[in-house]
Parts: sequence; C-alpha cells; structure tokens
Amino acid sequence: MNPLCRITPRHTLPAVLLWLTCLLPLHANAQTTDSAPEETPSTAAAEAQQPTFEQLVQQLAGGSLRDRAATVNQLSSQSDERLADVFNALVAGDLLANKDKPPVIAIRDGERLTDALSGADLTGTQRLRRIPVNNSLRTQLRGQVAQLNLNHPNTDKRYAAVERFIRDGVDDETAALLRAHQQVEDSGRVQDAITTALAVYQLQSDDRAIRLAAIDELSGSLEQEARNALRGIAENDADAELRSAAAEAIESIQSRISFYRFVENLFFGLSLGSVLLLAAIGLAITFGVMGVINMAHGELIMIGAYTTWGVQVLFPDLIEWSLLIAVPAAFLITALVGIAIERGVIRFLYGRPLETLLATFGLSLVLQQAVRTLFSPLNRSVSSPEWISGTLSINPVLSITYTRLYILIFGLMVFFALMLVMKRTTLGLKVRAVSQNRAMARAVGVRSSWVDALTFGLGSGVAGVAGVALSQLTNVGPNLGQAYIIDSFMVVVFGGVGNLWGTLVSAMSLGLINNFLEPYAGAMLAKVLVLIMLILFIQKKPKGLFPQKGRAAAD
Amino acid sequence: MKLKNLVKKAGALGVACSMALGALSVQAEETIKVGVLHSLSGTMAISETTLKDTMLMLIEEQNKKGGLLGKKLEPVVVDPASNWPLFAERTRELLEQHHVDAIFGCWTSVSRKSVLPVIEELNGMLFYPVQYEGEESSRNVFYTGAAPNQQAIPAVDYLKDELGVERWVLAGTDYVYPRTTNRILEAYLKSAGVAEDDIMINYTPFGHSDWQNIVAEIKRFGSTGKKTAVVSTINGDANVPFYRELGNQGVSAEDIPVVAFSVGEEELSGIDTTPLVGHMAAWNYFMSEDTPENEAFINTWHEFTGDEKRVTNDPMEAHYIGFNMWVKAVEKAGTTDTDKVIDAMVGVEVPNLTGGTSTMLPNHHITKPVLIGEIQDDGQFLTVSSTDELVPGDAWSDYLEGSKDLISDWTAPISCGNYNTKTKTCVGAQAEE
Amino acid sequence: MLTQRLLLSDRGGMLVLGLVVLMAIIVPICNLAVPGDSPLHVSNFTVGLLGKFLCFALLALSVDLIWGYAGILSLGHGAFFTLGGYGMGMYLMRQIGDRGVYGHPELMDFMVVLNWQELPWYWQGFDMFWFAMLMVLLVPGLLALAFGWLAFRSRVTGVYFAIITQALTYALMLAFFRNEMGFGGNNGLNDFKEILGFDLAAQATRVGLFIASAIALVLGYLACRYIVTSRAGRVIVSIRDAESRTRFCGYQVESYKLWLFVFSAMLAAVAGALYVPQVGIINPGEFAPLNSIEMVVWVATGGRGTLFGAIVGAFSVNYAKTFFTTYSPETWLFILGGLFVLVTLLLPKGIVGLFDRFRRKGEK
Amino acid sequence: MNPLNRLRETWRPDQVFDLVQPTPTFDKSLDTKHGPILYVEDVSVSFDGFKALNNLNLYIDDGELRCIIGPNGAGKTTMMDVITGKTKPDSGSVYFGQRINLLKLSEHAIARGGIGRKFQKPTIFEALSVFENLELATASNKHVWYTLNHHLSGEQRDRIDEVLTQIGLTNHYQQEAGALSHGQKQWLEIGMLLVQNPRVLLVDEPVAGMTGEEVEHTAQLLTSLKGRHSVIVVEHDMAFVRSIANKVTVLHQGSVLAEGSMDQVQSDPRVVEVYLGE
Repeated sequence: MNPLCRITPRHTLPAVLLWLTCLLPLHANAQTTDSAPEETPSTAAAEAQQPTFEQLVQQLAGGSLRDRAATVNQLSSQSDERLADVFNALVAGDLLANKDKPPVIAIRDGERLTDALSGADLTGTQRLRRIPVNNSLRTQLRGQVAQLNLNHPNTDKRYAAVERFIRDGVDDETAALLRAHQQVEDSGRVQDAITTALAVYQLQSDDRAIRLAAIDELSGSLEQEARNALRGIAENDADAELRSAAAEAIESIQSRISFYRFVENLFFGLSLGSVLLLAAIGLAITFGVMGVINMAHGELIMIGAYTTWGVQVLFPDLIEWSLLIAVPAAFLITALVGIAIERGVIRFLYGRPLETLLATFGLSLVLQQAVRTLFSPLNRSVSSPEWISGTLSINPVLSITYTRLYILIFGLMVFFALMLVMKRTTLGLKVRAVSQNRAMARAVGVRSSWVDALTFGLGSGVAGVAGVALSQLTNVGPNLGQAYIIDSFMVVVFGGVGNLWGTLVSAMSLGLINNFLEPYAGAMLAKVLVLIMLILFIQKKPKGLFPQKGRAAAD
Repeated sequence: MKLKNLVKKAGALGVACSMALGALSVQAEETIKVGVLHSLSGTMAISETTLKDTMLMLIEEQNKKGGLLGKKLEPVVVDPASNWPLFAERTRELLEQHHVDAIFGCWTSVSRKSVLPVIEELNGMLFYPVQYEGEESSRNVFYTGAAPNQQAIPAVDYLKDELGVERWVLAGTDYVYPRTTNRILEAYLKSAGVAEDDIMINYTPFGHSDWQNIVAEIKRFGSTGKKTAVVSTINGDANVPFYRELGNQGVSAEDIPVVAFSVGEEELSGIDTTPLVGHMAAWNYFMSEDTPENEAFINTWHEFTGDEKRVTNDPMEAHYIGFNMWVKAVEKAGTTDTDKVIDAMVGVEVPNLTGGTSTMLPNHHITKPVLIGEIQDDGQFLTVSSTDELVPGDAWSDYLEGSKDLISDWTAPISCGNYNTKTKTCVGAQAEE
Repeated sequence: MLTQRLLLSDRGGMLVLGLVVLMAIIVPICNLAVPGDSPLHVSNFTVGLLGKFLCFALLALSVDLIWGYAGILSLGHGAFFTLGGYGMGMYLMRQIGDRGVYGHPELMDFMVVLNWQELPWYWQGFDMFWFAMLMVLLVPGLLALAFGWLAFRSRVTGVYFAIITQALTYALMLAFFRNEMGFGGNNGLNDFKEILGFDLAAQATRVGLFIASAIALVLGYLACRYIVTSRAGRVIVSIRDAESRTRFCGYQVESYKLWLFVFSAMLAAVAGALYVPQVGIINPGEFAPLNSIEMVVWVATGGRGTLFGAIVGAFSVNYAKTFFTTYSPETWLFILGGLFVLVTLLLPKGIVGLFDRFRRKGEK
Repeated sequence: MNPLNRLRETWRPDQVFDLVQPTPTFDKSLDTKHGPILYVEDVSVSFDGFKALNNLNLYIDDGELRCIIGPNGAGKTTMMDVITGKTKPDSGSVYFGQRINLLKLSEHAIARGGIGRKFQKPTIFEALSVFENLELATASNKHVWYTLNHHLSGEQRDRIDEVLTQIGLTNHYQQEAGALSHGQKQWLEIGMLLVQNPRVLLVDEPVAGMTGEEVEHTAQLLTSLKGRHSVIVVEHDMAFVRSIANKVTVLHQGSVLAEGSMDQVQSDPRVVEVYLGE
C-alpha cells in the first residue's frame, strides 16, 4: 500500500480545528463520565472545598507556573463543557488574561476574542496578555487533550492521539477506550497504531499465550515503544521462550529499520546535494560558462535570502505566499545586481580569469559590509510558511521533512529550467557561442557584450533564487554567502567546468558521500575526507567528472 | 633623470611612513579612557557590535552623571575584525598608544586567550562579559560572564530534578568552551549515577548547517523510552539551522527539550521562534525579568539606539555589572592606577538587573543568579526556574581531574590564580611571580 | 658579478630593500635608545606591527614568486604559512614546560583539559629548537612536494589549481579545528613564555624578532632574486608565457614548477614561523581560504611579477587595514574592498606599475 | 587487463618516479641503419568519435625534406602532436630510429632527444630578447638544479651566433622578441629549434602570413637544412611547397592519400578530386 495515500492535505487543518472546537465538549463529557465511577469517593470528599470552574479558570491568570500546574490538575477533574476550549487555547498560547481582579479570561481565535467563561465577544479589548505555559504544563495539557482527540475527524490528529497513548503507556482503562474506538476507525494507519497499542498493553498480560500473540503482533510494528517493550522482555523476562520470541521479533524489526534508515540516509544525502546544487548552479553559469571566478557569488545568494526577508517584512499578511513572491523578486533583484557587477567591473576583465577573482573578492567584501550597514550585522528572522514546515511521516521510523523535500524538488526544477534556457533558447545558443569563441560569435553578429551581461545576470539571478531556498534552512545574515562559496566552487570544479549535468551529478554525489561518511567519521572529519577525495580526484581527472572534450578544450 | 625619480620615490615613501607612525601615536588627554575591544566586522560582528553599543551607552550615561573622579570618560573603540592575532595587537595599541585605564571586550575564548599575555605584560584591566569554560584566572582579567557552575550545572540540575531527564545529549561546536563544559557535565552526570550509555556527545564544526543526520540520531537516541534532553553548547550561526531541523523533524520541546547556553534574546531575534517554543536556555539575565532596574536599563537602551525593538541580553548585563563595578572601584581607590583599582575591585558590590546584588569575588568572578527560561513565540524567555541565592563563580571546576584541587584568590596572602589547596602551592607560571 | 645580478640591475628592489634595512636599523634604535617621551620614540606596538608586516612581506614574496613569475595561482599559501607557524608554536609550547596553569611537566594545558595522559608522538622532539625549525621547513615543504607533484604531473593548471589549493587549506583548517588533532583546536597555541631562553614579553626579545624578520626578508628577497635572474628563472617565466613551447624546448616543465612551488612554500613557512612569536598566537583561523586570497591581493596591489612589488603591496595593504580598522572601523571593508576592485581595474600592474607609468611619462 | 596488472602498471618505477628519471641519451642509441629516422605505423586518434588520424603510416628518411599537404581536417597537426608526445594515439606505434618508442616518452624528453617542433602560430617567449630565446632553447642540461647556476659556454655562444646568422637576426639579437615582425618571429622559432641540434624538425605552416620576400627567405632557410636534419614541413601554400620539396605526402581524412614528387602527386586523380571537391 502506498503510504503517501494516507496523507491528508495539511491545509484543511485550520478548518478542522474550528470544527473540533464545536465537537470537543461532548467528548470531554463522555470522558469524565467514563472515569467517574472510580473517582467518585475522593472527588466527593474534596467537593466541599473545591472552587468552582470559574474561579479555577480565573486562577490560571496569576501565580507561578507551579500554581498553574496545580490549577490545571484541579480543572482536569472538572466536568465543565468549556474545559476543552480552555485547555486547547492554553496549550496553543491562545488563552489571554488582563490584570483586572478578577481577570478577564479570553480565548483568541485568529482575530476574534471571546470570553472563556461567558462566551461573549471581546474583540478589541486592550491589555490582554498571553497566559504563559511551560513545557511540563504543556505536556500535562497535551495528555489531557489527546484523550479528547481520539474521535477527531482529522486522521493525523487521531493518529497522534494513539501515538501518545502508546508513549504514555496503555492501562486497562485506555485499552478499553481504544478497543471501543477500533470498531469505528476507518483509517488503516490509525488501525495499525491501535493494534500496536493494544499489543503493547497485552504484553503486560498474565496469560502467556496472549503475550506470545502480542509479541508476534509487535514483530511487524515499527513503533519505538513496541521495540522498547519487546526489548524489555527480551532482556528481563523470566520465561526463556518469551525472551527468544521477543529477541527474534526485535531482529526482524531491526532489519526493516535498517532498510528504512538507508532510505532516510539516501534522502538526507540527496537533500544536502540539492542545497549544494542550488548554491553552485548559478556559479556553474558565471564560472563554468563565462569563466569568471565570481567570489561574490555567495553574496548574491545572500541578497536573495535578504529579499525573502524583505518580502516578508513588506507583506506581513502574506507569509504563506512570501516564498512564491520572493522567488521572482529575488531573481530580478540579484540579476540586476549581477548585471551591474558585470557592466561595472567584469567586462573589463574578460580573458583574465584570475583577476576577476580579485575584483569580485573586493566586491564581496563591499556587499557584505553594505548589508551590515543597511540591515545591521544581526541575523534577520525569516519565517517558514505553514505548507513548508512539518514532516511527511511514511512510517514511525521514516519521515521526510517538507522543507527538505520542497527544496530538493525546487533545486531540480531550477536546474531543469536552466537547462532548458541553455539548450532551447536563442539566448542559450548565443551564450554557448560566445563562451566557445568570442571573436567568431561577434563576427556572426552576436552582440557579445549584451550576451555577457544577460548571462551574468542569469547566473546571478539563479544565485538569488537559491538564496530564497536557503533562507528556509539557515541564517539570513551578512555571513551567509561565505558559508557556501567554497562548497560551490568545489561542486562546479568536481562536476567539470562548463557542464551543467556535471554540476548536478557532482552536487548530488558530494551530498551523498558526505552523508554516508558522517555517521562514521563525524561531521567535521567527513567534510575533510570529502575535500581530500576531491583533491585526489582532480589529480586523476583534472577537468572534472564531465570534462569538455575535443580540440577546443585541449589548450 | 632616473635617479632623480628614484629619490622622489624614496622621499614619498618616507613621508608616507612617517605619517603612518605619527598617526598611530596619539597623545593622551585629560580624560579617563576606556577601551572597547569588540569585533565590528567579520564573523563575530554579529554578536559583538551590540556590546560595543552597550559600552558607549554606559559611558554616556556615566558622563551624564558627571563622569568619574571629576573627569569625563572617553571611549576608545577599535575593531579587531574577528581576527585573533589582531585582538592582541589592538590590546597593545589600546594600552600603549591610547593609555586606556580599562578595557571592556572580547567574546570568544580564543580572543581572550590571545589578549591575555598582552594584558598581563602591560598590566591592564580586561572585563570579559561572556559565559566561558572556566579553567583560567588572571590578576588582570575580571570575568563578569558565567563560569560553568553558574550556567551549565544548574541547568542540568533543573532538567534532572524537575523534568526527570535520564538520557543526555551533549551537543556542541568543536571548540574549547563546549569541550570543557561537556567534560565537566559528563563528570558531573556520572557522579550523579548516569550510565555511560545514557550520554551521547557530539561535536560539529563552526557554522555547521546540515543537521539532518545529527537530529535524526538524537531522535533515535531519545526513543528508548527514557526522558531525553539535549544540552546544547552549539555556537552562534549553527543554531538556526539546528533548531529549524529540530522543528522540521518534529522534535518538540515536550519530547526532547533542548537547553542552550549560547542562545539568547539577540540570537532569537534572527530566528522564527514558533517551532522553538518550549526549548530552554540557561542564563544569568533575561530581558523579560520584571525589575525596576531592568526596565530602566531597557528604556535607556531603546533611547540610545533609537530602536524600540532592540533586545537586551546576558552579556550586556555582564558589561553593565562590570562597568559599574569598575566605576565603584575607581571611586573607592580614588585613582585609575591599575594596581590600586585591581585591589579595590574585590568585594565591590553593585546591583544587577535581576533584583539582586552581585559581588566581585577574590577569584575575579562575580556572584550571579542562575535563571532557566523557556523560549516563547515572541523571542523572549519565560523564567521557569531561578536559584534562590546568587551563585559564586568558580574559576576551576570541581569536576575535572586537573583542576579540582585548584582555587583562585587574588587577595593577600595567597594572591595566586591557580593555588593548589592540597600542596598549598601556587602552581605553573604564576609560581615565580 | 653576483651583486650586479641580484641588486644593481634592480633599482626598485634596491630601493625597497634599502628601506627595509634602514627600518631594521632605525626602528630598534628609536625603540630601545630613544626615551619614551621623545617624538622620535618608536613604541613597542609599532615594533610589533612592523615586525608583523615584515613577515607578511616575506609571505607576499613567496606568493609572488609562484604567481607572478610562474603564473601558478595558489590560493593555499596560507596553509604553508600556518603550518610553519604551528611548527614554531609547538616549539614555544614545549618551552612553557611546567609553567602551564595546571603545572603539568609535559602536557600542554589543553591536553590536560582533554584528559590526555601522554604527549602525542608528533609533539616529540619539538622541545629542541633545531628540530622544530627543521620541521618548519620540512613539513610544509613535503606537503608542497606531494601536493605539487600530484597536481603538476596531471597538468592541473590555472583555475583548477587555484581551487584545489583552496580546498587544501580549507581541509587543513577543518582538520585543525578538531580538538582530537591535538593542536589545541580553535584556541590554537598561545600564551607562549620564551624563545631560546629569552622572555617573549621582554622588549629586547621583540626587537630581536623584528630584526630577525627583517633579515629573513632581505635574505628571502635575495634568494628569490637569485632564482629569477638565473637561467632557471628565465625558464620559469617562459613557462608562464608559453608553456608548451618551453616543453618542446626540452624542459621538464613539471619539475620546474614543482621545485619553485616547494621553495615558495618553505619561504611562506619561514614567514609563519617568524610571525607566531611576534603575535603570540596561532590558530586554525589562519588557514581560512579568505586569508590566502588576501595574500594574493597584496601581491596584485603591489604589482605582480616584480619581487619588490610584493613587499610594497604587503606593507601598503596591511598598513591601510591597520589604519582603517582603527580610525574608521565601520567603513574599512568598503574601502578595502573598493581598493581591490580599483586596483584590478585601473592598475593591472599594481602600485609599482603606477610608478613606472609616472616615470615613463616623465621620460617623455 | 586484470586489476592487479593495472595496479602494477600504475606503480611501475618509471611511472612513479618519472619526474626524477634521467634524460634518455638518444644519439648513442639512435639507429637509422635501415634508412628511415621516423616510423609512424598504423596510428589512429579520435576525438569524441571523430577520427583525426586513421591508420596513418609514414616513414621519414634521415636527412630528408618532406612536405605534407592536405585539406583542412586531414590530420596534419594531430600527426605532429602524436610525434611530439602532446597527444597519445589510440593505437599504432611511433618509433624514432629503430629502437626508441616515442609513445613512451614525454614531450620534454622527445624534445631533448632531438625532435624539434615549430607551431602553426609563432610561439616564442615574447618577454625575452632574441638572444635569450635562443639561449633558453640551446642544447644543454635542462635540469632545474643545473639551470639555477648555469652560464653559457663559449661553444654554445658560437652556436647561437651561427644560428642567428642563419635566420638573419644577427642585428636584432638584443631586441625584445615580442617586437619582431611576424616573419622574423617565425624565423626565430625555427632558430630556436636549430640551436637544439635536432635530428628531426617538424615545421607547421612556416610561411602563413608572410610577404613574398619573406617566403623566399624561408624557403632558402629550410632547403639549407636538408641533409643535416630531417625536416617535415606542413604547408598550404602550393607554390612554396613546389619550390622546396622533392617528396610530398598528401593526407586525407587521417591517412595517406598519395606520396611522391610534386608532379606525381598533382597528377594523381584522387588528389585532384579531394582538392577540387572542396
């Protein structure tokens, strides 16, 4: 079964949440009634001194975090239907309060504010501040909320709820709950998770047959808790047969895990490769095709990244769209900067590649300091749109982060677009003509200066586009460019100057090699080893992986 | 003809040279000069520029109050450009050419190490405002940042006792501060009964940007069912990609909290903090501390920079304390003579910004409160724990083999930076002095 | 005959060398003998600064020899410089003996912190000055030999050579940053006490080092002159201008390049070894590829292909850097960056070329 | 080849230490008793699928002056590249005399051994004077350490003077080579070959771009070399070829199309077709 089919689009989430807020009180009620019989004696005893729901909610506003945790504890035993709303808002940081006595407690939902207790509309009320929550409180709340989420219409939510049950340990009561839910569950993924949860629960059973069956059941599960439970049995259980059965189960799980880990590594490598590809691809044009050793390439990437920041500052309401706006904007801005550099400096230096190195090195210093002066030396905060964050979890041991996935796809798209430009357009034809024989191209009527400016602009623009992508992974600050410049040169040289395919292959293979070395050698040594391999490789093939062949290249 | 030109050339060069020498030897005037030694360009500018501004602000404020000993204070700002040998050179310049009476500066350990011999040779005073690895004590240096026992150990205690953490990832950038801190923590954890298998140590290069593997590994390490936390000594630029990767791979603060020693308000202002909420940092100061001193400080800072959004952070507070201590000591000594001021420094008490009073100890470290804060989505910290009393800074760690018997005491009769309490001798270089 | 060849035929060089010698005589006198309040007094700071410039000039010389004369652009000369520096640094560290903060008789402080029990094998012998100096020459020399042999044999030239030398120094930087390497990681080697028994903090020692640097520069210059004025020097220039012609004249181009590269690397290493005791610290940051590019910029600014141009370039760029970082810290990168752009665009032959142009105008 | 052999091949002492190998001494072993001094047999070279040389066979006698003509792309320059070691052929063999396998030698060793080459475009050291150009080319020990301390001997000086006269540049010997006229540069380059005392001279298009007078002078120069040196001239200018050649080889598509005297060749119908077909 294709795991991808199980994924629900993330965009529906907000809508679903809204719906959920309407439904939740019902579950809350159901929940408390379920557990009521056991708790009745103690609850009844405490009833006398117990403050009302309203008082408790108002208590949330003040006091220390520890007090708040106690209040939450007290609240959780309350059976008020407003409870779920309050908890959900509190955990999401949407529960607000002011400093009045007693305080006004409000729930924020987007722009709308409602009174948590009366449900009255409070939109526009001033001086409301968020009620702070810390980790332990949040964990506590999540546990409460998870129980309520088991009947959530969103598959992801239900799955997460079951996951949390597994993590927190399944007891008789939750097991009953899960069993009941299993009957109505329609998602296979959640079904599997419930089966695992129940099997983990059954492992603790007294009946040996049930335990063996549970072990058998768990041998197909990739859940970490399942493995931990099995490991516990394999190591400590008194029963030898159970021990060996558990050990066997673990082994079969491990072999599957190592396969997925390999897939994960492969993806990590390709993703690192795509970052290298993006960083290097502009250079493959300016350096590879035009022969300009552009040390300011990194700074062009930086300008692209700053453009993303600029777009987000200019259109604070369009964060979701900011990247899509930033791509063309960054392309245009960096292309213009690139053309300015070409017209202002580089055109005087054609045929003297080593001197372009010096001049562009100077330019890179100027650009860096310019950014420091204009935007301050501090890093800028670029936020990630909702659709690019989070993970695509294929199974419990293999999940792929969206950012990386999109960047990989984006890198390839940029690459193939560039390929098309170079191979299929007249500009591409002229670029190749000029790069191979400037005088001849001019003789057949190509305006070489125009082509030079456009080519450099193209390479720079692509660097800017790379900057947009990198802004989602790393710091946006004046030093951004320097972090990538050397790697970029390595990629281009390794792939073979003047060969775009070479750049692609070299970026991907460097990414993969680096990633497969890293677990064994450590991040630092892996990089050193890759560099040494690169140096040795260049000795063997001085013109890179895909050298330009033929008579022209001989000199 | 040619000869004439040669002579001209020589003449021109000579003039240039003499101008050069002249320009570099500026004469001292009737002010008290304060050297500010922070990188304004290069990789460290990102952190240090703010400290330069802080110093300028503090000096301006002091001058508004009438200066010091009836004289105006004059800041001398130089740019060591994130280049370590240049730090030593600039220090020499500040002390020899500009005759400054105190230097406030440095950020990285290596820059301090570079400055150290010069400041000792020329008998100057350096106020070092950043948390550091300890294992050092100099008569001429005052450490106003946190020593490991003022940051790392309380943070680990909090994780252990409050959050019940049993498995530990010590992740750091590969340089001396993380190395030393992690060694101290490792020894400390082991002494607290944590097994070897439950500690994972990982080092990465400066500016490391590809965290996929390491985060995946942390995730696996944290999946054994025991509560796991990451103690991060990851430096500066590498933090953003690290936290982003954590967020992307779905590691939330509830599952595996990260407590960082190098991530403050200023670093957070360059990050989208939404995925970071709940991760922690241990410092001696948070901008969110609700005290009148802090409010006044923040207001002055906003006024000085003309930017309502500028944040304050722990090293700024360290400079604030250090500067006020120096002012007090100079007033106490009645002179800016280095030896007298150094002697007057020990025991000076000034209020810090978190509502307490910091004291300069005989080992040239200060007493500080230790605060643990959780990152909020507005880039501020929510204090979740703070020590009841101020913690005195410890120059030599009690948990390291080489230094557990060492103490530092710059008052008579010991007057030694690395005094061995067992052999009752002053070891190493300072033995001769 | 030799004087004629090395000096008299090279007026610019004579002038620059004369200035260096003059400086080496006057500065120590003005520093040691002239009282502190006299306007003629040269401060310790200036002595240190000039001493550093002298080392940089020697380094620039080594870059110019290989780039200006043989046309081989090395963006990895910082590697040889730093390795030389580490050689000297290791000697100076061993001289500390038991005066480290932990008082350990043999181990460096950073080794104690890392909990090492004994001195790594590659630190053995560095307590002897002669051995350390031998290593200062041999290690970078052998690295250059191995690297150059591989690269030149497979005809890695031009841009490719520049990039892989950059990779070399970058790899070394990352490697030396690792604390496990046993070279002190990011902190490098520092807090030196004495050299050959002389206290490094003493004024006289500083002046001594300053004079030693000046002597090294003069000797290095003469050695370079000797090479470029010999027939081998003409072969080297021929290689730069017409490599295959030279090859078809029967010269084994690779071995000329290789030996020149090795010599140049050793020269850079000597500069590094003299640099370290004067600045008091050596750390992997010196390996940074940007530093190596900066060296090339000194040479380009001074005027590549003339040995004294390299010296002029090293002095003027570094002086400008010192001046602007003191007096205009916010804008010095603009000025420096702008300078590089302008020099490459307007002064392809550097400052020396500018003087030549004036002279030619004067002659007309 | 199995990997072990390949490894052994790569680590052969002469491969590994080729930098420090002594220069082969040619003259003693050069064996021309069967007549030809240069044997080019079954040589093929291809670039990206394009066959530049296709089973080329060529024999040059000792002391002969041979002209090689052929349309563009016939493989003339590639042939020279193969002989001088610049290009390694895909197959075939090239022998110098009976015993010396040129394919195993590097460019500088071939040059030292006595095969000189003049390029199509004059390549001289423009920054050096005419005399220095010749000095650099002069036959002597060309090792690094030797050249570091070397001064010209009287004998070598005489030889340079002699060549200067031969190429007619005696009056220009102090001039910077870059300032010479085009023709003079071509002569200087030939002169640089001559001072090496080569056994074989490969001359690529010596008269391209020359004035009539210069062409005549060049023709005289080349014919005067006959007998003392074997000379291979590649040229397009038919009149010039007619004026100097007694034996002409026509290359076409990488192999020999015809060989013989100028008249024989010109009357060969295949040659006519190739040239007219252009």
